[in-house]
Amino acid sequence: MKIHEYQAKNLLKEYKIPIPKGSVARDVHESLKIWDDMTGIPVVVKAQVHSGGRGKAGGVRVINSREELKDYASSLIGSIIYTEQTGGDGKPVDCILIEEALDIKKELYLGFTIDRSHACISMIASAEGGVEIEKVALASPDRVVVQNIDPLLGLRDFQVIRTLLKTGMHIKIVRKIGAIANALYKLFIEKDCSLAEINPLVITEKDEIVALDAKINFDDNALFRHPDIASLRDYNQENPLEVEATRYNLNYIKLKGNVGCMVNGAGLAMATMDLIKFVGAEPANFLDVGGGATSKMIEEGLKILVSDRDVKVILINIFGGILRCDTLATGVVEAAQHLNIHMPIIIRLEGTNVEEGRRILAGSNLKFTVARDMGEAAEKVAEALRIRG
Amino acid sequence: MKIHEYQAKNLLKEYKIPIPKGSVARDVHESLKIWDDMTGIPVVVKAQVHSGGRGKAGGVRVINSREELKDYASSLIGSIIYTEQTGGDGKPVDCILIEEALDIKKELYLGFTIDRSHACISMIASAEGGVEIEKVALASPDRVVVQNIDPLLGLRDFQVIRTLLKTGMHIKIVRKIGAIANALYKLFIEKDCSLAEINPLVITEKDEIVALDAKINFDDNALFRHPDIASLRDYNQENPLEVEATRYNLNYIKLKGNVGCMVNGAGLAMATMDLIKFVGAEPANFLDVGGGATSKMIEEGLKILVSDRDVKVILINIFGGILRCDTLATGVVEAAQHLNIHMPIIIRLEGTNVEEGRRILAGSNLKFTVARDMGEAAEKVAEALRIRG
Amino acid sequence: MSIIIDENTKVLIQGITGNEGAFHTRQMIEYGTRIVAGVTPGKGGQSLEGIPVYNTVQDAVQDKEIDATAIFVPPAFAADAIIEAAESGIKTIVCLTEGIPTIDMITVYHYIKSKDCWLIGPNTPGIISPGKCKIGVMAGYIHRKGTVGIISRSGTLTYEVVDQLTKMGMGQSTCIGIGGDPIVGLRYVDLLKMFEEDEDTDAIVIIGEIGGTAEEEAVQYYSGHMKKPLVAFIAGVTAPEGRRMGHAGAIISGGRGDAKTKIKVLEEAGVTVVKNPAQIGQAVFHARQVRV
Amino acid sequence: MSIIIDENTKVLIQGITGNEGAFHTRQMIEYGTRIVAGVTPGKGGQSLEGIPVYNTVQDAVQDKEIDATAIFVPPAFAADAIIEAAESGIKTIVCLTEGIPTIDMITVYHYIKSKDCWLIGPNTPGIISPGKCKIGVMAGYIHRKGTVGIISRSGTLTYEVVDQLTKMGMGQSTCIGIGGDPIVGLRYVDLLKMFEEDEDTDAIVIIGEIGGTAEEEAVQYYSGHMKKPLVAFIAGVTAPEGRRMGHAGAIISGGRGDAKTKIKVLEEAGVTVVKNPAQIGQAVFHARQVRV
Repeated sequence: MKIHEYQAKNLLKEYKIPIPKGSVARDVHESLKIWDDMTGIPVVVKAQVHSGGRGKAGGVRVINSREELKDYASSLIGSIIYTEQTGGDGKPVDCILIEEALDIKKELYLGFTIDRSHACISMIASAEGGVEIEKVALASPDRVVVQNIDPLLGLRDFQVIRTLLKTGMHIKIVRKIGAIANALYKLFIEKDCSLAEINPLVITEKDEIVALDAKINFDDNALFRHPDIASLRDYNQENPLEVEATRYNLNYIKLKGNVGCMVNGAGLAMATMDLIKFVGAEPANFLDVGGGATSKMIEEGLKILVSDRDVKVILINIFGGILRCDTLATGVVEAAQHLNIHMPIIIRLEGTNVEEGRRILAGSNLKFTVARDMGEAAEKVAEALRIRG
Repeated sequence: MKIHEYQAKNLLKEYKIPIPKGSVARDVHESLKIWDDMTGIPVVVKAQVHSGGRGKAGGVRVINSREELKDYASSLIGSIIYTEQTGGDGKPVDCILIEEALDIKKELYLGFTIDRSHACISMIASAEGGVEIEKVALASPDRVVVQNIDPLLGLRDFQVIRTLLKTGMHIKIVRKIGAIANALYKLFIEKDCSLAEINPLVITEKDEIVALDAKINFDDNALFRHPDIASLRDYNQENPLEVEATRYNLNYIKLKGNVGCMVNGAGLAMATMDLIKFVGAEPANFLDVGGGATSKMIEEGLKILVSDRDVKVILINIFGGILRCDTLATGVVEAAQHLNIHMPIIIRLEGTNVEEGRRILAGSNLKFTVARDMGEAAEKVAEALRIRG
Repeated sequence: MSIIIDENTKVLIQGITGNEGAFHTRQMIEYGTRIVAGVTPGKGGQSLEGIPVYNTVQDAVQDKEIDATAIFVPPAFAADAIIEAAESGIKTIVCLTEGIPTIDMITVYHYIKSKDCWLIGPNTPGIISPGKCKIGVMAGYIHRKGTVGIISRSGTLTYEVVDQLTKMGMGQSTCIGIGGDPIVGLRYVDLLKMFEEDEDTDAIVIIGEIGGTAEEEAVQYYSGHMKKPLVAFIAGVTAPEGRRMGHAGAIISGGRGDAKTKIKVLEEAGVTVVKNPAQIGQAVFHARQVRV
Repeated sequence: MSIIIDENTKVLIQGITGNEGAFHTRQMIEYGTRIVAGVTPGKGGQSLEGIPVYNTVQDAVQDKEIDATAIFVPPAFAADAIIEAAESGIKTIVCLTEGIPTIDMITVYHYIKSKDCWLIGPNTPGIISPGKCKIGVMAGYIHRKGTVGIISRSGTLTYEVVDQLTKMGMGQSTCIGIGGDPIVGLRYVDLLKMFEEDEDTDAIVIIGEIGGTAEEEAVQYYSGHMKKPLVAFIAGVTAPEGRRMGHAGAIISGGRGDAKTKIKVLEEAGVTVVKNPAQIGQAVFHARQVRV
């Protein structure tokens, strides 16, 4: 789960990591009130969206006057930001963060993430802050220092000091940042993060260390024990169809193609998408109805596929194990009747009670194309697209 | 370090472990105010002293009326309690704990301690609460269940459940106590305890679980990182000479014999005490001046030995390593001049600069008996005692 | 022969009285798995399908000889269940539970490493040695006894592959799901070693997917250590970056773990990588032909 | 021969620029110990007595061959220093620091166990193989090269015993202080094994004290595994219960760890236990005579 920059900074503050003075505004009025309370000029205004690359997209600006703030806030709040990451869909700007501007001497990077291969948390530090750490790692790997953390030991002071010294920081700075690293690690553990990075962590002209920007992601599997974190979720930053899908425990991700697909199992769902691509079409989504899908879930899944205006053809690929083929067939037939679907539906069924399932589909008086295997299903999808052209 | 019951209970409360309603009073007036604020009768009054066995010694009483409380509080506060553990010195009662009385259905034991042999913390539980757990362990070892805790894993729920089930508790009670066990373990770790026990942990007639009495000791080596805990130390409960010794970084423990001894090194100090006993006398104290003792420390050490009215003879046993014998000799000579000591002092010196040290002692015009080795020193102690008879 | 489990494997079910646990216990018994005990704290003394239920794993192992355990407990308690099994000396631990927090699994992973046991999963459909033993939730009937070993990060995609193989007359020695989470117990490398040494396995299929570097690590072992033919499929060529594709572990992040890189690394090492998921069976058939 | 350290041991000093560290570094050099490097974070690049100082242990081991380290850092940082040394692959770690919190040492103990190294201490005077190498704070000159091995929980009491031995003409192969804390690295048992195998050791002295069950564990090994004569002294017969006698580990608690029990257990196993600390030398002399 992602959260906004301002939410991440509130968490940092809770863990005593210094952040710039500032507040969040949801309209122009609030923006001006914040301006009036700020003591210094200029201020920095940052659009709060779940995407990097806001700066290039016009979502960050240094503001020198009340008037300028009024203009910028009114144009920004309520707008849609299109960054490299968001692509054509963009992200809505519901609020902005207004902060004191700092005199920056140096920008550093400090982050924690999961190292899957070593099955541990690792600390990452670099004296090259302010840019994507992956790009630094690619361009000059020796400028990114990584320390894996033994879960028995936790993060040890000597590791923090060693790591930071290796980035070339001075020992005085290292000791100051050490406390921040420990706090960020504590936050990572206590809140079940999957990523917690401060980028840039800046050294000001006054030699203060401040977290200028922060990105914190959370382990979805651990949200059950963090209601405080779960409540930070901003559904406005997510695709509405995806939000709708979660209501029915459907695992749905919107993509750009025109073949809607519904599959049971994440691996088979990805393989089905890959197959669609293999025969020259583009998947419109990832949709895993899971192993225990009910008729209701199948119906809601189909409804979501149909709601997607890009979808021209639907492919249902089910390998019945626990989810029996007859249950699936019943669900599909009922849904199709309710929804009055006008596009071709190709269904491939295999596994438990497959004969019964096929019989239900055949006896439904609805036009389904039934495929015998994945290969045939893919061909029929391609064919249907050619016909609809 | 030890703390009072009421302080331990405050810590339990901080960790959300249920304790009886109650307050501490330092005089009769406060006691009566607490009575007036209490809603139920009777109440239980408990003398706050650093010793077990208060009940037998008259330090715990159930009180049914305001008048009764007034009498008991005025007799108890300011008195000295003599228990099996305190022996003849007793402990002063500076305050009393006044608590609601509970309807007790069952008394259990729950504690955490360090298992030195396995180098871990261990949880100890028993359905036989209210008596010393060591006595239960001796009488019926199978009624005391121990769970060692792997520091990588911490205390796991399944271990708590398993341990408590093994004591014969019902699963419903087990789940309730599980939360208390986790909280107590957290307290143990976070506050660097050496012992944290709730005894008895009671089940009331209403099936509530309450910590009726608690004993928490702390690792002296970790107090530097717990100023809040260090501030709980009650010097009034300690021997005044011992308190005085700590001011000079001297490691002093008052005992019952008449041979005062001053030694460098804890092991040699114990061996010197044992030697005194071996020749038929009794050590009056343990005093380790450490490896880096200064002349000042030596002087203060001697001062403490002389202040002990039981001491008839003094034995100084120094094996010079880092602490050079000439430093020691200078310190002893200066101290003896200042203090005007009238009892025999037997000095045994060995190690670095021993010849110089002996020369200083010999040239001092003070009457020291110098021994060549530990054996001779012990004999001379015995002889001096015979003479003083 | 088969790896890890066979007809003699005696199995415990942790969480036997829950819905999932009870359902799959019945399914496994039906398949012929020798289930000897179950555990649910507080339900010790009961029984299910004639199988005795104990309060703790320790109680169960004191009473019964147990080789393997299947864990069907909710995510919040599953890490504990794995540790309890490992601490009690059970050799093979299969954790079916999906949704265990990653930080819990870090601790579990390191603890397991210090013990004489192995963990399959979590978030796995389980393991099956067809005709001998099934510890998991897969539909048993699609499998046939045979000589192809399968290692997969996926559930239904594995059924798909098994189905393709079975229909082409190629049975399986053992099919094992290593789990779809970021941190799992046994990895490709461990299982490749076992299959390489297993007399009754003559070809191995890896069903990988995006996320992490498990497939890349597998290749490092493959090159130079293995003689048996290896066929691989990597799901997620069309998956976008930064999105969790169903499995907690199926995510491309920071430019790492994408399918194209994995396919490239595998192919460079000489592994047959199938692009069309409908043709995995054929690819295995071909790989075995070449070898024979 | 000697155990653990000899004339070839190359030694690092952690905390070399502190008062204690610098003083004892000079003392050790004077004794002939081969000190090759020091560590103090932030002082890398400096030198002390011609010995290069590094920022981290990792830096030091990359630059120099190092067999052992002596830790002279304050209690709050000492656990970290031990872990840093172990992580960097140093085989022999001697921690002189007194006052490390017990809970820190629990973690250290378990970490050390998983590494190929051993820890002496903490709260130890160190280890000396007379005439060859001294890593510690003991006065070197009282020792003589010889064939008696000493294992002790105490500092000055060990000097006392060494002095008695030396004056009676009995030199020492290696004298090692295992440390006075509740949790220490190498224990009597580990060292008894080494001494039993050491060709140049013909008798062993254990200097124990109240607290814990280390001496009792030593006996379990002694019975049946050892042929060399063993003499023991247990300090603290007159120590009261519940009081910490100087050393953090020297405390009788809950009726456990008293000297009388230890002496009883040792004597029952056939170990010569000396009651009079002034006569330990004589007892060793006698024990060796009997054997010869």
